Formats: sequence, structure tokens, C-alpha cells
Amino acid sequence: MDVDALAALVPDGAQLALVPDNSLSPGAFARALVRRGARGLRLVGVPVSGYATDLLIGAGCVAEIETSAVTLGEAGMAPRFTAALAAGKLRVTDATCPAMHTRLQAAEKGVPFMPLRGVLGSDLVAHRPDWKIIDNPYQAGDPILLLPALSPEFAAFHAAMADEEGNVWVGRRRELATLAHASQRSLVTVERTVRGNMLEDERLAPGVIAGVYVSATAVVEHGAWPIGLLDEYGYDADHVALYAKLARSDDGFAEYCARFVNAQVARAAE
Amino acid sequence: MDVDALAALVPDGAQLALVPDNSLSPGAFARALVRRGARGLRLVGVPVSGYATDLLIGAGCVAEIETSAVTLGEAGMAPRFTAALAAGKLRVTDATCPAMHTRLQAAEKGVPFMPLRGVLGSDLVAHRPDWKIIDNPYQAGDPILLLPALSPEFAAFHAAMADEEGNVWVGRRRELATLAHASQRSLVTVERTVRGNMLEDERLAPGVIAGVYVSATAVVEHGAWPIGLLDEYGYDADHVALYAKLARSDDGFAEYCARFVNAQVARAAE
Amino acid sequence: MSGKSDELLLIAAIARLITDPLGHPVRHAAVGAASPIPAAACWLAKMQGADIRLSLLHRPRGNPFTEGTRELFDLAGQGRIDLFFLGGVQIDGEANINLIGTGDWPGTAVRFPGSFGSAFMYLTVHRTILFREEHSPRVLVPRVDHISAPGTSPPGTFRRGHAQALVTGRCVFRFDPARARFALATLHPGETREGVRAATGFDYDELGEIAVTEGPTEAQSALLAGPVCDAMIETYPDFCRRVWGRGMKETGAKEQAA
Amino acid sequence: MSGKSDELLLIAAIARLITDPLGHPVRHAAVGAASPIPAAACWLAKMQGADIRLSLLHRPRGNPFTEGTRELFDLAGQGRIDLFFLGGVQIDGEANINLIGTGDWPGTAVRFPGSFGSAFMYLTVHRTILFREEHSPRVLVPRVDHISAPGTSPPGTFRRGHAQALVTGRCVFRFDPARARFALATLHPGETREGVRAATGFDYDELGEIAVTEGPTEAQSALLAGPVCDAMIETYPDFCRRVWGRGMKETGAKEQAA
Repeated sequence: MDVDALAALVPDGAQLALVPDNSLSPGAFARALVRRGARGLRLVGVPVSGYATDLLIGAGCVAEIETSAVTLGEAGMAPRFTAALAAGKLRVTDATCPAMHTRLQAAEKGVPFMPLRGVLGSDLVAHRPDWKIIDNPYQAGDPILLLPALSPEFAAFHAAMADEEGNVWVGRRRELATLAHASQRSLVTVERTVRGNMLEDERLAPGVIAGVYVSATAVVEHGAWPIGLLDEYGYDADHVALYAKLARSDDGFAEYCARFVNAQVARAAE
Repeated sequence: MDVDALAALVPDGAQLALVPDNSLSPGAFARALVRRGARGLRLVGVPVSGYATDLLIGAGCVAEIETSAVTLGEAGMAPRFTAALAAGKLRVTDATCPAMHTRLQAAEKGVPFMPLRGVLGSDLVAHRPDWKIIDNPYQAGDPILLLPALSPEFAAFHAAMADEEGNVWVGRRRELATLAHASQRSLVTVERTVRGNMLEDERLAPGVIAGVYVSATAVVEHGAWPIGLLDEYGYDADHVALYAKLARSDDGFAEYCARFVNAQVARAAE
Repeated sequence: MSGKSDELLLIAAIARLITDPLGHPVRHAAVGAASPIPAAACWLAKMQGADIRLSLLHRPRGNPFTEGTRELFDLAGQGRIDLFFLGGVQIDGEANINLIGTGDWPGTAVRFPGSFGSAFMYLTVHRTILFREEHSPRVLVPRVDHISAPGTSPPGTFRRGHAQALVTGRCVFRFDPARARFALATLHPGETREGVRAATGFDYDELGEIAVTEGPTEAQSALLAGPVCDAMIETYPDFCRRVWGRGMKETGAKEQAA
Repeated sequence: MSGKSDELLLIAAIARLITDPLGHPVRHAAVGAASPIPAAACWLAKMQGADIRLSLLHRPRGNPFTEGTRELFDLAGQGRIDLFFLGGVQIDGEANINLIGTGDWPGTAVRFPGSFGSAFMYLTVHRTILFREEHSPRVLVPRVDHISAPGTSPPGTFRRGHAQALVTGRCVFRFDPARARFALATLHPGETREGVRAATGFDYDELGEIAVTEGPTEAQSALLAGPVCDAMIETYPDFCRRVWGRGMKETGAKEQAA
């Protein structure tokens, strides 16, 4: 399966969880979603998201997003996110990072909710009817926030390796295991495939997400780009800065897509 | 620091979390606790425990235990646990495995409680005044169990490696990371030390528990024995069977300690 | 009953329950420690072509998890474990199981290891097969002394599945959760209705003709002695040696002991 | 204010706050993305001998976590993070911070990235240093349009710490959580009481003489240009080049781009 076939598994209107630009965000997969002309996606930033999200929003693929932030990091604001929100074309549900993690952990454990400390007094609470404050059953007079479980329809990320058993290796990025555990389907691009079963290798096993949580994989070299992949290649700050500059205008964004997203160019680049 | 010095860090009466015999249980550390003559320990099986627990109970080190089971696996019942309970010398608080994990996860997240599905209808609930049933705030008429956070005073386990930064490598046994995160102090025996910082190595990092969670380490070769250590050495079923046989009687248990626990012998063996 | 032919019969009987098309489909089965017969049954079903992922909890190496048993319980919590096996020091006619012990709480007469994950798994897994070789009035009781995990739950209580069946050394019982009652399904060769009734402490139904539990077919026997044994030998060396005369006992890498 | 001497002043001022013996002791400080000045201040305090563990969230390689930011938040939840830094699109006189945007929810006038973990960290970390270089009435407002994270909490609400201080390009304010009010602590060189008052949208106290914010000592300057820069160059190459004239820009391993 190639990355375009993988992207075709996500139907219009699907809920799709994406990860931050420092956590194996799937750049090539996002570009494939743009190429396929996805529409009405309901994105989830776990706990925030960046390049992939801004690109998808700019290309008109996104109807709404729940996230704690959209950011291009050192390259600054996410211009298409900001523009879409200003134009009233995007519904944003704001969260705070540990709340996103907690909602996934609740889904991972199969419980309907989990509590979280902090957050009380933030205006976020007033805008989240799905967040509830209860009195701590273990200590009267101690209000505490409850968050509902979130089991995204799809999650997507880029891993270093896949093996013959469908296991993928994400190294230290164990938070992706929680995402995969919580999600209904995980679509994973990988840098390469390896023989055998990585779970049988005690040195590799700790960084593996078992195939039971992985619905499909596609090999894409430099599949995270312009995001980095562990110690294999770095974050391409120049390219993200170029994206941030071009994406400030509609024309510039169109130019970016023509140069870096459209099928032919993307093939060459990937 | 040697293993006896490590064991000396656990005062009489301390709460000490131990792990199952398939999860890097610290055999040498348990024998060192017996040598130091620890008394009044309050053990916690995470989620169950085996050889180390039975040995400590047999040596009179333990006042009480919270666990989902005490078992020697294929070698059968834990004889000193059973005998101490029958003699009224041990207070047992029964749990169920995922409840133990959940209590630690609550402590790991710094929340006072977490919910868990299942368990309702078990007699365990009636014997656990610290477990509460509430109506799911997200769905009326849906009773659900709440469990209080548990932050053990001490946790102990055996890891393959420690580095110069105090990080330890437990490989795929990531559940030990949760234990270390939740516990107030983690005491870790290790098979060997390595140079540098394992968290800087992307291949090792996924199996590392960061030094921030590790209070002290001691090098003990074959420190898990008779428990196995990943792919480095196997579970010594013959020895555990021998233990199970000897520990059936007070005399046999004393013989076991004389042969395998007392300082001189243990030095040679470890 | 005892001996290797009996073990093969039990394996075949459990494999048949696993592949029973009437229940929740089994895509992922988990098998706990010290359960070679259920493990062999799962392997047999898989080797016969069933699309089953097997998670053996206590494989010494290369087990499927990176978060230990917590990952198993989380999988079950997510609804991703279709089949699990439970036993019991006592099992009663409503499929309640007791792994704690007998006498007053927490087992002052006879204490057993403890409840393990039973209180959770019995409610969160889609299907449970109860397995206990000893079939006697002291095990199969009218009412367990303590409920480690309940056989049924009141309406409104979250529960995904129940006992599908209880397999003993004498017979197979099917369980009807709506009625909270067992029915005799098949009798192992040589057993009689009367003998089973006498050896069973709880009441149960007998509906129509009761067939004899079928042992492994010739093809199954070949699979069991070949690839199933190959798959199990590292985890259950004693069992494989006893049943198929194969394998050497794993002694561990540490030689200085004893 | 702008330029490298100003940045060094801010680094020295923050380092002094970190090592202030009156606050909760700082054993573990965490620094978020795009925060080279707070990071440099933490490194400086550490290089001066303070026993501080530093967790830099966005180091491209070799970051301290194996569970990403979840591990940071869990550490904070456990009470193991002593110091964190927060900024704000708006900060008001009660130390409420707004990272959402201005105008109606969710930022219809000007939208900013979002609240990140602020709503959690501000209440679970023992000490927070607020840092925002722009010191103007549009940033330091009487009341934030939206509260991403509250400066104070009512009695009975779980909260471990508050803002210790607010460091801007013009001055250092100390925060008194009991009174929910800032007080001017030091003025950066060249700033006046009147100038700061005019540039500040919220009311605050001025108690007695106001000292001038001290820049780095000679020893601190040497540490900053040497080992601090060495420690930061991989994470903040642009900053190190600008402030100390050191390092080359990291371009990433992929060359085919652009």
C-alpha cells in the first residue's frame, strides 16, 4: 500500500487525530490527504498539532478541530488555521494539553471518563459542556474536573519501521502507543520495513506498537518530512519557515501546494 | 552501593511495592531485606507478587499485603503466604489486577482517583471501603467503580542496566515505568552499569526509566534470580520448585534461608 | 480423569467452543499463566485456519506486550479481547467464581492465591470459557463462599460478555446468562448423566439427548503433535513433554543454584 | 528594548528568580518550546551550581521523556515539577493569562495558537515565572479577554503554586497570590517608574525604593558565552547565533526541500 492508498482509507467527514511536529507527525500522509481532496475532516490535536493540520485546513479538508493549540513552533503562528477561523470556515474546540492526553487514556482503559487536576478557573471549562466538575468523592469540598473518553475514528503518525507482523517502531515516542490504543483505526506511514517480528527482539520491543492496534501501514521514505524522525533526520526548519511564509496568503498557499503537494512533485520529493 | 545498602534504605514498617515473577522482580533485593531483618513491611503486589513476597513473609518481615494474588506460578501456591494467613500473622487486603494498575496510574497522573469498569458484583468491593461506586456522571443509571490513587512509599525491581545519569533500562517492561512514576522512592538493582546517558540513544531510550524517578541503584549480577531477566537469563523453574517444596514447612524454609539467603552463601551466589 | 488422552480431549472440546460460530467472533484470545490446555486449544483453532490473534500472558520471552499485564487489561477494557479463560477454586450454578478461598474472608479455611484479574476480565471480555479439570462437589458448589467475579450482573451494569461454557474433566456445560443457569452439553467418554449429577454440587439443566464430547480428529491430532506443540514448547515445556513426549525442560541460564 | 545585551539582562534576572531562596526550592525545571531566554536562565542557574534538573520539552533529540509531553504533565501532576514558564497574549493584574486570542471566544479579533498546557501547569507546578518581552498596554491589560489559566484560585481548589514573578522587557514584577496583585520589583536599566506605569494596563503596587535590574556579572557572562551556549546550541541555534555569535543553523537532514 502506498501513502495515497492509505489516505484513501479516511472517508470525508472522518475524525482524525494528529500529533505535534515533534512527535512523528505524518507529513507525507497529510499531503496525500490533500491530494485526495478530503473534505469535512474533524481533526483532533493530540495534544496540539502543526504543519499537517495547517496544511489540511488550508486545502479545505477540515470542518472542525479540537486541540490545545495549532502552532508552527519557531516558525510562528499557523497561518491557514488563523485565516480559516477568522473567515468563519473552521469550528474550533479549545482544550488544554493534559486534557487531550487524559481523554485518550480514558479510552485506552475503556472507562467513560477520567479526572484531571488543575484547569478549574480556566474559561476553557465554560466552553466545554462535555467537561464536568464534580466534588471529589474522596474528599468533600474538593472540586475536580472530569473529562470524557475520546476514541478517535482514525489516528495517523509516521514510524521508523514496520515488520512482517504489522508491528511498528516509534522508539521513545510512547505517547503514540496511547494514541494507537485509544483510536479505532491507526494508519501508520513508515520509513522502511524489516523482516521478522520486532516484539521478539528485547532491544526493539520497548519502542514497538503492536500490530493489534495498527490497521494499515504504507512505506514512505522521509514520510515525516518536513518534520523530523528521531535521530534519522532532523526537523526541516527552513522548509517550515518557507511554508509559514507562503501560507500567509491564499496565492502563496496555492504555490506551496503546487510545488510540494501535487502528485508529481510530491512523488519526486518523497 | 551494594544490594544490602540498598535494602537498608527501607525502614521497618515501610510500604513496599513488588512486582510479579515475570516482571523483573528483584530476587537479590528481597534476600537482602531478609538478611537485614526487616520488620513490619506493608507489601503491595503490583498487581500480584510471588517468590520475593513469599520469602519476605516467611522470614517474618511482613505485617500486611495488598495484592491481587500471591503465586509461585507453575510451582503452585505460595506456601509461606498461606501459612502466615492461616496463623493470623498476616493481614491481607485483596484486590484485582487492573485495580492495582489503575491505583498506580491515578498516582502517576496526580489525581485522587480513577474509575475502572468491571468488578461490580465481586465480593472484593464489599471488603474495600476505599473503593467507591458512583453513578457515571456521563450516563445516569450506569454504576462505576472508583479507586483511590496509590503512591507506594517504596518500589523495588531489577533492571538490566543503569547509566551515569541514574537512568535504568527495563526494556519492554514499561509497566515498571508507571510503578516508578507513582512511587515515592524507587530502589532498583541492576545487572550492570553502562557509560553515558541512555536517554540520548534513540535505540535504548524507549526502554529507559529516567533517573528522576530512581532514588538509588545497586549492581547485582543475576539480581533477578531465580526470576528471569528479559533475554539475558531465564526463569529458574527448578529453583522456584525447590523453594516451594522447602517452604512448605518451617524447617524447610529455615534450610532454604541458610542455603540461599544468609550473607555468606548469598554473596557467593550473587 | 487423567492422562494424556484426556488432555487431548479437553483441548479438542475447547477448540470447538472457540470456533463455535454462534458466539461473539474470536479475533483475539488471551490465555493466562499455567493454562496449557486452553493455550493448546487456541493454537489448535488457529492452526486449523481460524483468524485468531493469541496473547499468551506469561511467555518468558517475546510476549506480545510492552506494558505487561496492564496492557492486557487495557485491551480488555477497550473491548479488544474476545476470549479469555477463567478457573475457580469454587464455581457455582450461576457461574460465579471464587479464587480467594473457603471459609471466612479472606479464606480462613483454605486460602488460594487470589482473584487476579478475574473480577475485571469476566465483565469486559466478550466471551469467557470456564475451565476446571477437577469435577467434584467441593469445586462445583451450590453457592461459592466468596465471589471473586460474578457470573451475571444486574441490568444497567456495564458487562460485555459472560461464560460461554464450563469445561471440566467430566463434561461440558453451556451457560445461559439470561437464566443464570448451566445446561449439560456433552459428556466426556465414559461419563454418565448420573455420574456427573452426583459429582456436581449445583443444579443444572439436561435438555434432550446429551452427546459424547468428541476428541481430536486425526487431522487435529497431527496438528497438536506438530505445530501446536512447536508453538507451545518454550512456554509450557513440562506439558509438552508429558502430553507429546517432546522437548527438554528449560532450566534457566543460572547454573549456580541449588 | 531589543538587542543582545537586553537578552542577557533578562536571562540574569530570571536566573536570580530561580535561585531565590525564599520560594519553593527548584529541583526540576521544565521549559517549553520557543523559550530560549528562560532556558538560558535555567542553564545559568545550573552552571552556577544549583542542583536543578532541566527538562527541555522540545529538544529535537535526546529529550528526557519517553512518553512525550504526557510525561511532563504527569510529572507536574505528581508535584515533581518545581518551576515552569508561561507567557500570554494578554496578562492581567491578577496574573490571569490569555493564550487563546482577543475578541469573542475563541478569538474572533486576533486568534493565537491556543492554551497549550497552561490551564494545568499553572495550578500543578510549585512556581511559575511569567515571561513576556513586550511590555505594553495591549499585553498587560486590566482584565484578559479570556482566561486560559487563572492567576489565583478560590479556597478549596487544588493548587500547588502561583506566579512568582512577571518578567518583561521593562521590569520585573513580583506577584502576591494572597492579594492577587503585582508589585514592581526592579526596573531594567533606562526604565522609569512613570514609563512602566504608562506602559502597563493593569494597576500594581510600588513599595519603597525600586532597584535597577542587575545584568549578568562577569562570571555569569563567561558562563553564558561558554557552557550555557554549548548546552543550548542544538535546541536554539538561531538564538545562540544572535546572542553569542555562535553556531550554525540546523537545516535538517533532508536536502531536497525548496
